[in-house]
Amino acid sequence: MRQIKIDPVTRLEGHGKIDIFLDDDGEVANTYFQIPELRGFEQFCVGRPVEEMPRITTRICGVCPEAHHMAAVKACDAVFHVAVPPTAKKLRQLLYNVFFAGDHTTHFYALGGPDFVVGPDAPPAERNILGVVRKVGLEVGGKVIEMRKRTQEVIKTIGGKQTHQVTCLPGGISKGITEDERKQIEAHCSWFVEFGKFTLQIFDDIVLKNQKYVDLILSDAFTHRTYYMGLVDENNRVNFYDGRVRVVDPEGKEFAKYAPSEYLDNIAEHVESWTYLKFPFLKKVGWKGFVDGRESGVYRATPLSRLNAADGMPTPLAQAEYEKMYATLGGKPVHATLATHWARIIELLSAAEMALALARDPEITGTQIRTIPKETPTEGVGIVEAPRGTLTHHYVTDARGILTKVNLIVGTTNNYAPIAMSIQKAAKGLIKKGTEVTDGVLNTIEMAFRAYDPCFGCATHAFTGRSPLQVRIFDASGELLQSITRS
Amino acid sequence: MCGDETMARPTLALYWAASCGGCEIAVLDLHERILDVANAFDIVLWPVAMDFKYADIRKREDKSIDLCLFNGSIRNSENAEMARLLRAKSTTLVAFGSCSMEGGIPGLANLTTKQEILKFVYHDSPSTISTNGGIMPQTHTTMPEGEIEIPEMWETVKALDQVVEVDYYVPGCPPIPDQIWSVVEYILSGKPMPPRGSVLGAGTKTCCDECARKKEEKKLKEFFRPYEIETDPARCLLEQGIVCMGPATRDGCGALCPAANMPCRGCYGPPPNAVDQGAKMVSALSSVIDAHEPEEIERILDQIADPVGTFYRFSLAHSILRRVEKP
Amino acid sequence: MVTINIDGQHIEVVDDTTVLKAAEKAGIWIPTMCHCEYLEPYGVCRLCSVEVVRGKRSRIVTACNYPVRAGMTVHTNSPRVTWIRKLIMEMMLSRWPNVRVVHEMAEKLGVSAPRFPSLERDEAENACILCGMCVNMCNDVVRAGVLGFAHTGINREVVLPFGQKTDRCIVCGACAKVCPTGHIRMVLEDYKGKKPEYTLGPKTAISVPSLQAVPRVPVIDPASCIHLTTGGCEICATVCEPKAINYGMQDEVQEIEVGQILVATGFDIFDATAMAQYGYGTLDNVYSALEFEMLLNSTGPTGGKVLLKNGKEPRSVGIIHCIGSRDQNHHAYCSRVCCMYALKFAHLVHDRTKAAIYQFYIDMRAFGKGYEEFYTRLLDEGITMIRGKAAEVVEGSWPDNGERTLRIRCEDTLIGKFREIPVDMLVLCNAIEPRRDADRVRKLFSISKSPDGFFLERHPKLDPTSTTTDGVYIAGCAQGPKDIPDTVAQASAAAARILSLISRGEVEIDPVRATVQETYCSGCRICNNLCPYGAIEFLEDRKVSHVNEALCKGCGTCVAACPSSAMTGEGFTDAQILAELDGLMV
Amino acid sequence: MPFEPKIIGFLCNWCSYTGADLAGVSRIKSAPNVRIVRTMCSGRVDPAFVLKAFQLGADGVVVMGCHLGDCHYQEGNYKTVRRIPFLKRLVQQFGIDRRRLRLEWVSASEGDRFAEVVNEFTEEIRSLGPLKLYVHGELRGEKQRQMETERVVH
Repeated sequence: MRQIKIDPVTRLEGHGKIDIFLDDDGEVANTYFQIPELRGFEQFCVGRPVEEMPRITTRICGVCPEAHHMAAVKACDAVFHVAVPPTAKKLRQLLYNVFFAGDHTTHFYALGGPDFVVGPDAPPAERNILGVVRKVGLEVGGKVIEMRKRTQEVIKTIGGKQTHQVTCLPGGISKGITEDERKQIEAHCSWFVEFGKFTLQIFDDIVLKNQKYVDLILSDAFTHRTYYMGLVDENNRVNFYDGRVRVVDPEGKEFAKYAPSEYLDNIAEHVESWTYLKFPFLKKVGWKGFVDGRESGVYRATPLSRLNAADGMPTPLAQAEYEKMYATLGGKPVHATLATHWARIIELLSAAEMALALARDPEITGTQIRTIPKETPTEGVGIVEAPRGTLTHHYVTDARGILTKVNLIVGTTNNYAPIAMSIQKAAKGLIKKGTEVTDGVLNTIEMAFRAYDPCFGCATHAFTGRSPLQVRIFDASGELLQSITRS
Repeated sequence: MCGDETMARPTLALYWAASCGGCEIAVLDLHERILDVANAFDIVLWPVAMDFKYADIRKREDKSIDLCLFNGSIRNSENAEMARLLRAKSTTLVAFGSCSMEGGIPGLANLTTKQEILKFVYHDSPSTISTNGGIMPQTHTTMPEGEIEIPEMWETVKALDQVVEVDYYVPGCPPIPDQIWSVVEYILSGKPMPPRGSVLGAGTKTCCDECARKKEEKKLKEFFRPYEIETDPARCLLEQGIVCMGPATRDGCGALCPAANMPCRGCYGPPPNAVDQGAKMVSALSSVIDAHEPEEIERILDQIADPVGTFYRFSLAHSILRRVEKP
Repeated sequence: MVTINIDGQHIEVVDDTTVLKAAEKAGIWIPTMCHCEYLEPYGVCRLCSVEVVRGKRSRIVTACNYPVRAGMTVHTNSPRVTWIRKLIMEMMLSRWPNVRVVHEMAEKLGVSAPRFPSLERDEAENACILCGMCVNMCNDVVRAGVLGFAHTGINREVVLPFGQKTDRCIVCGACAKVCPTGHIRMVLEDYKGKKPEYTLGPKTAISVPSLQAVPRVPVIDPASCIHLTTGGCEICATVCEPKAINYGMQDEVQEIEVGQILVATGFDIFDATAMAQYGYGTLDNVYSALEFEMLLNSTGPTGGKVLLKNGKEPRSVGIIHCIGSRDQNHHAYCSRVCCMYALKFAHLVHDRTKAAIYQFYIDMRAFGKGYEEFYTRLLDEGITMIRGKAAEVVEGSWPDNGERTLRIRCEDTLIGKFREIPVDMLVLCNAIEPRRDADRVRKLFSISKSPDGFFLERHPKLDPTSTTTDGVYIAGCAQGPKDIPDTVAQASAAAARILSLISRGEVEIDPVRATVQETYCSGCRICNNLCPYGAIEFLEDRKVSHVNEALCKGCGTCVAACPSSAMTGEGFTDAQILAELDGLMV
Repeated sequence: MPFEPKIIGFLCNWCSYTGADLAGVSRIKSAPNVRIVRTMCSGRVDPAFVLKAFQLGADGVVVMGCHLGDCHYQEGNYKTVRRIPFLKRLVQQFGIDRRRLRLEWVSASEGDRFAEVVNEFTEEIRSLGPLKLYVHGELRGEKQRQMETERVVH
């Protein structure tokens, strides 16, 4: 049997393995996308003091610790039935929006974006940050690095550490900011806004001005008609830190809107024996397998989903871009998976605007940043939007605030089923009788992947070696035809 | 072949086993200096950022990688396999970050058992609905189309040096970028390396040395949990009754957490001569408790929540007892 | 100085002395019945009347208060003087026909019976003769001002204010002491809320603390000293020729720096009241060994005579061994000295009385040099040895004359009979026990005690005089019951140990010490309050802790406590102990 | 073969160690299961020593010191009286029955008590059975590996 060697899939955060089975006609019979790791935070956090969770769960993911830090501390607030002082809440939000801007930047320039910026046909070796720099000029590389640097600076100032933040604790935040720090942060934030505009400009110039890309985005191979989920504020605008979870159906109509504490009435998880990762679905619709449409409980929680689930963006510039996107892609909701890239950089801009507004808020330098919890701790749910999807932390404690039960539904997990479906669709679309699977095949699958910016490290809370995607192709007799491993 | 600078440059490999990726991010947080690293080294493996084949690593001569920064703990056979491979291929293997040095947060899984984890995640978890007869993930599953398998997770999380010989250690969760840089700089300077087994990128004292808070003689009758009180930002947290791991934690981080009004949790691991971080914390705390009567002592001890989970937050897998025994 | 002539003798005396004193100097006896050298002359009994001749004139005066004059002539036994004295004696006899002292004086003066009819009054032989010495003593010397005269003539008498007992009495007993007839007696009763102390005979306010005290210097008991109570008296000062009495002396605390200490704080004796069955403290004539020792002492209350409370000689004496020792209820150990002193008691009683002597013993322990011989010698002296511990002591009476006595009930294990033995006097051999404050002393020197409560030597066989604390030694009964030779031996040994160090002039200290490795110390200051010797100091400038080697005793508590393992304990390093564990567990 | 408990005893030099000595001098019989480590003061017993003892295969650990107030170093044992209960909680959380760790006061004169404690504790451990820890197997494995690598070297 011939072993096809292809450059490895990279820029995939997390561990994935795909088995593709062919029927007698050599058509794709089925695909299995497996997550082979599990960490078990839910179990080993039991017995820990609940207030430590914001510092423990950051270690679920070093790429987006802020998300877990926030979800955890919001769950803690709920556990202690404590209201957070306005200044503390604003500081948390400031930190969180800055993080969003930074994280989306990384994905767009280093992980997902290159597919577009450099082009899907370019050799994989080109499709990375360096390729982007080569394509759009050196100063971009500098800008991206500076963006990271500046965001990390702000995060360190408010979060105490740039990776694995520590300052959020039940009832508020342990440290305020001085006026000097605020000035610094404000300067950074206005820079972020500029960077956001600049990024959208690049997307405009390279992607939108290129009909071939637009067609690709809208092509059926990358389209799934699913439910969409996202946090919204009281005006149904996108909000990353706070609000109610809103779900819209494939037609874009509101299907559900619930408070974090009600998540169990709306979300359930399905188990398969061939993977460590569970498949969340809409409880009220039910699990119908790996199919889309309004009959299937499969939903998506991605930047695009958030935009689909909301009535608009909370900030002016982003709102304009929001309208532009839906105009260009033919109205809400947009089902084109690849449009997620666009939605992502609109969120980037929105986050930057939001951060700037908060940095200018007179209350932000306030000194009233803690409420000392007085009530007996019980149970609480904290939900934030992680860049990769809705993140839920659910804690139950004893009277001393020692955890007795922990449940986590992490950003990427929401999208496990859709990703599996996207892979199958791509595979079915590309692997026909007698086709030899080439780099193109895998690349297309990669593109389906990357749109979700999946982080399976997070998803299974698995400390997994980020070993690469592996595709194995079996014939009807179950014999291995091809194994395309990227080391 | 002189002239070919790629041959002249030392070869560098970065790998992540069971980790959260924070260590990688910390390396990226060198920001512009990352480019100096890229220039100084011939990077032969860095999955997160660049494209390489493991096959190429396998093909390499033994000891042909000059420096390997290995982060993440050892959670399953695959991690172990990579550890052995990179050990064989590298002249200098560095356990990079808390996880590979002492198990890190993943090591907390040693507080429970694989069975309990699986049972909760796929059975008892409130959001899990057993749509197909409460099955659990299996290493081997036969589907209509054929047999598929997934790796088996280990019962116990291990640190890197519990699997292979390690030359140096860089502590931290994650290591502070400036410390990473100082290590890189030192290695590039060509100065003689410290004795094998040394800890790089950290101090010889404890977190307290870097902590700016005022320290006085300690006598405690009450302990508090961080959320329970407002603390004086100028005074030692321990003196105010907050359990702070600073005294039993190696310095090097710059005491970031105390500076942010939060107690240290010990990510830089035990100090140079300490055998066991948790044990050290026990003797330290019991020494400052100001009570003689058994009843009062018990009352005070009751205020210290979850000793093992706190004192061994990062070092459980590498502690004297390594894991909690479950009947 | 003046010269006078008494009964033809020319003698020189100081001016303004009295005729009585002058006569005394001349060795001429003049009878007195109201005179006391410590009191101002009172001149009430008139017995000291003498005839003084100046020129042609002669007159009768009382010698006790008549001052001498240059060139005066005194006749103490002229017919006129004798006639007057007889007359006075006759009057006194008729007034106090029964009083002993009056009769004795009358005999001296050759008066047999009064010529006057006696007042038919039945006086006690120790009735008050109104000499007034008690009144003057109480008012002029003691200054308590309690006693005084009431009424006049035939009804005159010495009384307490309003005839009531008064709190103003300081119970000094001076009145009783001067009373010539014994009319005034000290009685034992609760007074001012204080129970009377059970002692052997009266104890003076100034006395030598113990009979064998060395140096034999008397001390004043400020609580009972009259002078310190009322400001009066000072009799001791007046009689002390070298003028050694100093009422102003105060207790003072002295601090003395020493390099070594020998703890020889001795022992207490077991309080026999804890064993009520032997009647100690409740029955008369039941003595503790130490009390009996006082009784036997020649300087003791009875001058060494073995007498009962009623002053009679006992017909029989019982001595019970092992009171509180060799007794599971009190002290399990043997006090070692009792058997021998009990034998000594028996010997002395045998020596000084005709009393029958009974010894009640469990085992005889005559372990020392010459002891066994002494034991056998006593058996020959006819001591009755009864093997068996006395059960109880009850009051009873002698079968023959019915006089009251004590009866000891016991089992004689040698003849296997129950016996009841009458004894007039009972001596209990109390156990030797650790001093009541032994624990405080022990902690003061941080030395240990053995289960029996006595101080513990460093090693029972190899190092019986030193303790676990360097420079602190023990000797004598503080370490355990022992007799004098053993005590002397142990004390000499301890002294030798001490001297050997002094002569060397330097001490070796254990190398076990804690030291801070500054490279690892981050100044968390957790160790700072751990050291009981204050050996750990914090160096503000260097922000590290430091151990003062001279003060450190090497316990290692700080070593275990140091969270950064910057503190190392030489001799017991972590590495050494862990290696030891490794070795032990293979 | 019947289970013979392996017990590590940390004895303070002044009281308990002397007490043990006295037990010997007085020919008092006591179980041979306790392997004694002498420290100057019970305050010197670093919790790490106790954990290490368990790691190396001790089925029980007993720490003996002077009675409270009798410490040769005045108050060393007052540190112990706080440390050991704390350590008991720790080992309990590690899944080791807290009865396997004991703190006892034995004075220099209590040879009989020393024997009593030793016998009694040995019997308790016997009834608790052998202590099985994950780390025991691990250490064996690591020793094995070392020996093998050494063999390779030679």
